Amino acid sequence: MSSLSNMLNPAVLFFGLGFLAQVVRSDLKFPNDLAKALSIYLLVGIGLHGGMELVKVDPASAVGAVIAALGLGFGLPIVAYHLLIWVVRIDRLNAAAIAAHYGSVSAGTFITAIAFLDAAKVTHESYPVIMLAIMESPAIIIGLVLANLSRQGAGNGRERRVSRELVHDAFTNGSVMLLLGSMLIGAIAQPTGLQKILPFYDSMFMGVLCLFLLDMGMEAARRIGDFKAVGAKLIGFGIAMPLIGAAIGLAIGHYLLGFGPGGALLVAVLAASASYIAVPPAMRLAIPEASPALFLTLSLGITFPFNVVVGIPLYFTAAQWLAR
Amino acid sequence: MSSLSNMLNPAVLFFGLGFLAQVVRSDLKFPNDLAKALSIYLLVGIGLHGGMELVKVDPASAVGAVIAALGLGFGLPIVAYHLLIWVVRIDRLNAAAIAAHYGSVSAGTFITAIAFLDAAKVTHESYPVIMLAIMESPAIIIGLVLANLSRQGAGNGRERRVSRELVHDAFTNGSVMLLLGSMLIGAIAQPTGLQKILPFYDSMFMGVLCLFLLDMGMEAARRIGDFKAVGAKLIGFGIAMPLIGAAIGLAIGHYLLGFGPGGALLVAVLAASASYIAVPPAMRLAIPEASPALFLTLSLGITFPFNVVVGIPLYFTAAQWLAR
Amino acid sequence: MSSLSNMLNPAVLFFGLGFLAQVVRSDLKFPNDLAKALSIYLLVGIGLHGGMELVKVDPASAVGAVIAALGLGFGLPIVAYHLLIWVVRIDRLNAAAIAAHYGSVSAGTFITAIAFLDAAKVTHESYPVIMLAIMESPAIIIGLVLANLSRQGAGNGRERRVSRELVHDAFTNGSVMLLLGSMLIGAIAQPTGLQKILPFYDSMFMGVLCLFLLDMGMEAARRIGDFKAVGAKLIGFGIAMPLIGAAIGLAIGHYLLGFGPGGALLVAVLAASASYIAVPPAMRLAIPEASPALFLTLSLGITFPFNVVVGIPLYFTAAQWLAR
Amino acid sequence: MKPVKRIEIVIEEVELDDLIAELDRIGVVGFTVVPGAGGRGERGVRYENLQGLGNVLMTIACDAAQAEKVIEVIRPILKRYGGICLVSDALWVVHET
Amino acid sequence: MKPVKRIEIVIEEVELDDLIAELDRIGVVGFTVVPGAGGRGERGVRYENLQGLGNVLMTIACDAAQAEKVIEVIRPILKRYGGICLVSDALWVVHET
Amino acid sequence: MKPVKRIEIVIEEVELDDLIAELDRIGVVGFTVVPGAGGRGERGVRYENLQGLGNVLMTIACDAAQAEKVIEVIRPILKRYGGICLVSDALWVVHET
Ligand SMILES: Nc1ncnc2c1ncn2[C@@H]1O[C@H](COP(=O)(O)O)[C@@H](O)[C@H]1O
Ligand SMILES: Nc1ncnc2c1ncn2[C@@H]1O[C@H](COP(=O)(O)O)[C@@H](O)[C@H]1O
Ligand SMILES: Nc1ncnc2c1ncn2[C@@H]1O[C@H](COP(=O)(O)O)[C@@H](O)[C@H]1O
Ligand code: NA
Ligand code: NA
Ligand code: NA
Repeated sequence: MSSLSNMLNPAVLFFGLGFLAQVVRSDLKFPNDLAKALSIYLLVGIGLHGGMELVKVDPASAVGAVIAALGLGFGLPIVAYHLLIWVVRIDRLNAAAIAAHYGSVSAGTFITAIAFLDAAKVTHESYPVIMLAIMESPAIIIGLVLANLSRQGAGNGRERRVSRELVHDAFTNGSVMLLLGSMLIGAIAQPTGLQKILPFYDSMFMGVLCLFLLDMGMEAARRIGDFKAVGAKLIGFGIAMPLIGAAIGLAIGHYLLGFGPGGALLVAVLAASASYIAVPPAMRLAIPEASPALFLTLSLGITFPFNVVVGIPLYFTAAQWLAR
Repeated sequence: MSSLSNMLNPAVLFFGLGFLAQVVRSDLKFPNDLAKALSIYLLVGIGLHGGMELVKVDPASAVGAVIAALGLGFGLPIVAYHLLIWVVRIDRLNAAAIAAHYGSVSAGTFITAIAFLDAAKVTHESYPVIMLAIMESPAIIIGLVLANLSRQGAGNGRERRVSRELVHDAFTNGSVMLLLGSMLIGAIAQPTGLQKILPFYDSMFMGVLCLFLLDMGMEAARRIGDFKAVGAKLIGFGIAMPLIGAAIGLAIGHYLLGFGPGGALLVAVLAASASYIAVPPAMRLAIPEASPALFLTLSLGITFPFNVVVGIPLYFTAAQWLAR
Repeated sequence: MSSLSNMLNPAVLFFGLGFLAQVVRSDLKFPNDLAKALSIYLLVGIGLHGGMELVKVDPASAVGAVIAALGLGFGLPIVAYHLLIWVVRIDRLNAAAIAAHYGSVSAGTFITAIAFLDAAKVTHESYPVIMLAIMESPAIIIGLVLANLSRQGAGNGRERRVSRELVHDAFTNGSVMLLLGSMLIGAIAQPTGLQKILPFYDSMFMGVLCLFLLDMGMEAARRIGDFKAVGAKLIGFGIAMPLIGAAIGLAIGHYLLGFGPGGALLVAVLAASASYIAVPPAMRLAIPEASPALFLTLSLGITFPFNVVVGIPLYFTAAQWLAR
Repeated sequence: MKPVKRIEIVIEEVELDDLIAELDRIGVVGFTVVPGAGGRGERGVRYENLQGLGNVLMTIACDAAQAEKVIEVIRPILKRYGGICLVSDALWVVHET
Repeated sequence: MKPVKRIEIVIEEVELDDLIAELDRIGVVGFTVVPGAGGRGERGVRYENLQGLGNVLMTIACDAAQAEKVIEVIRPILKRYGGICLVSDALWVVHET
Repeated sequence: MKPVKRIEIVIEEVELDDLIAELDRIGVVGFTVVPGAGGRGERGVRYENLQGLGNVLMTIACDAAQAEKVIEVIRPILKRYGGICLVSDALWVVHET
């Protein structure tokens, strides 16, 4: 499936529409609570489906995926951190904050990849959705650690309390609860009951994704104003890092986990995407010295659009090539 | 259908998920307007269905249900009031406020009971939904009367104006308007038009219920903090009163109205459930001396979870036993 | 299809329910963000469908509709303006503000007309939806021009900047972006992808329209308080103007564009309806001397209800008569 | 600029209509209301909820004489339902219509 | 703590961009905006709605000189569209960045 | 009416829990919070968003002694995360419970 035909995927087109609306300074407003509602719906929907798929496979076989997810969650931020310090050459605290974003994942990008596979009628393994849930948390911990290292010491009492809070949040944040929770529900709930609720989470899913991406497009375009502040080198990082992540993800998905092109694409997307919901507030609290203009612009304004428009079809081509 | 399998009903599991999220202090936020939107949707959906069912039956046959609803609406608060004063031994004003909640109904519990019957593939009579609409109002009036009695006198001019307002609200509050209104629409609207809108209110219904219960679970868990303030005896009341109500409701549903187990369960749930949307604000205005921490914790934190998790399957077992 | 059976269209009945709820001063609240969400959904839905239909027809054949739309958009406000000044005899600035509303369109009325045709199982041409998108803008420009004429001069620097802003907004306002954007997406998106999102925009559409009209009914009833301020003559205008517009619309739809009764009805509704979302804020900024109590009451409180309840079936009868 | 009293009131959403009725009675026309507020006080925590038991924040600018009347009507409401009322001085940038 | 002027403005949502443009022109950087406000005044009742004709509440802390400029730019807006502007004194707990 | 300090704080939504924890520590019970605020300052523009990086507006009425303590705890927060804190005088219409 060519990159062009990906751009003709309605989800991607709605992302473009939102982006355009913002660029032409349209007064189009997307209620903030609607965006929250849509992301709750999408997380629950993806979780339920994942759970229903997972019960069909033997748990042992999931262990590999879990280990891979942890490896990526802890490894990627460290890769990103050193790239930022030695190649991009920015200060350690901004580097730590940005790195945490790239260690974590973007559920929106993941779901768009699934939409891509659906449109291309390509099947995929069911494990990546567990990996999605697992990879939300570790990066936040790494971010904290990197920050405390470069600050040497976790600071005074108040700051230590904040750090403890953040470790707690890393594992209990809304996205994690909704994903794991609805995966569990999808796995254990009585089939008759599940049948009753599926129409809501099935038939509407792709349509809701379009509205969500409409809003994401507007959000992405809002960051353009900060491009100058971000600078060419960091913008380059925002495109290079997903490519590096995707390469690692593809390798793990294909060789280590033995997934087909569908599953490999999803692992690549997990590794390539940067969090824009769970991690930003955590890093804002953990590393106030870091500039939100930098990490939000990179994750929302550059990496997210790159993955949605160019990355997904690119990684998929690579995944197919590997699968030859 | 066993109580366990009820707990495996997705709706109940999502209630549990919301409860858990709050207990572990997750930062999961459920937009308040989303909760309002979902409850509007659920009331309209239940009303439309009720109305479409009701036109099929002969109106005269509904008279019994209407009378029963009024009886329960006026009778239950008086039962609750005396229990609270003579057994639980709390002051008259808090007793009046709490009693009003138990005389009214919880649409959320009612709909969860319908989800339970659907999952169990059990049919039910169509009258209970009229009873749901009718039972919203009387309890508020009784609450006002009990309060004025125990205060002897309706107080000064401003307070009398407030009381008049409340009687007006008792019959025009949002839930009543939506329920009765969409019942009427379901009854008189042209079939071709109804067919066009049903997919929205049919296929999504149970899925929306799950999201609504997710939020209700969070709301319920928020009340835990007030358990100590409520005290063991009142908490006991919050479990005993629904059992008493259910017993009365089952008797009326089975013997008086001659309903099958499905219909009898719904009448039991109407009698057993406590209002958490329409009555709290009314009682807050009518009886400011009463503590919201008490009536909200009882209705949202104890009786609602009890009915949803334990009550519904329990009452249904009893209903089946009666129907033998 | 008789006017009565139109009143039994669920959409119209829900409009009536909202109207009633407000009249009896029910405490029913419709979250503002929900109203915004529903109108986003409806615009995207209507746009997607329009786009999918339009690709099937030859572009050249659309030219007539586009020209007609521009003619109506620029012509109707001028008709309305002179009626208001010479017959109703109100001041020029209020006249300009009101005229702009009647030159533009009401998507809500348009969609209700489509619901009417669906229920009556009458087909319609696909061009009117382009006309809907086109007619949002011109009236705003005319309103500005008329205002500046009667003020002689566009005023000081700030006011000129505001005017420039408004011309920009006229072509980039949210409704226009969503309509044109989703029309384009419906036209160019890959079919497999569109199939995935259609259930959301198809099956839910009429049900969502009902909730939207429930809110519109409440909005309409809120304006009643201003009827006295508006006065009998202006109220008369609020009913006469849609009739004039409808007549012109029918003529254009039937004779110029050669549409069947379905298409002719939609053109009539475009001409007869008054904007209540895009134009009011524009006129508020452009002509602060004009009273929102006047233009909002006319468009929301009089013309919208008139079209939804009486106008649509009336215009359709006329359209059928023409088609004999 | 005209010196005025700036009155700031926090009460529960459900009491708002009642308060506005009182303001009408004493002839106070102007006020601004910010809905959806939360807070904490003697009666515990309040947050926006389905029951309308969250707070609203009302601001009233008026002359000293009217301020007296407002305080008179707000006091029993605060006593009955809780909430707060703060009064301070401000200058009103007059806008003649 | 540094003494500042606390300026509180209530205008319609649709006028906000215009006001911010004016603030940019006179070099006022800092402000806080609370959306979704309702209210009542000479021009009748306002509440949040689809048309963006509800109110927003803007608070500006600045020195006396800037306050003069703000008042200058807000006056014509209030005259044209209505709304209010209250000015009072406050102490700013300075935060050096 | 009792003279009090009126403290007005604007911080990011994500810092609210932290601030409340501090208020608990110094024994400040009462406060009102208005969520969903936007604004602009030294750190650029803020608006309500999915990330909770919009602003909240907190108002605290308390006596001078407590005000001192509040300022003490808010200063490091402002230094760390930005935001503003304004202090002014007001009269509290006392409501005995
Ligand atoms: N000292 C205070 N400062 C600011 N707001 C307060 C204060 N005390 C109470 N409030 C507000 O008033 C509401 C009701 O207060 P209370 O009646 O004391 O529970 C609280 O939810 C707060 O929003
Ligand atoms: N005296 C007042 N006190 C507080 N707010 C006011 C006052 N007068 C007007 N307002 C606010 O300013 C808006 C416009 O006022 P006006 O232009 O007088 O209609 C109203 O909707 C209120 O929100
Ligand atoms: N001078 C000011 N007046 C009013 N609000 C301000 C001012 N400066 C900053 N703020 C508010 O405080 C937030 C953070 O400010 P800052 O830390 O300077 O970026 C801004 O988003 C505004 O909401
Ligand atoms: Na990643
Ligand atoms: Na009950
Ligand atoms: Na028109």
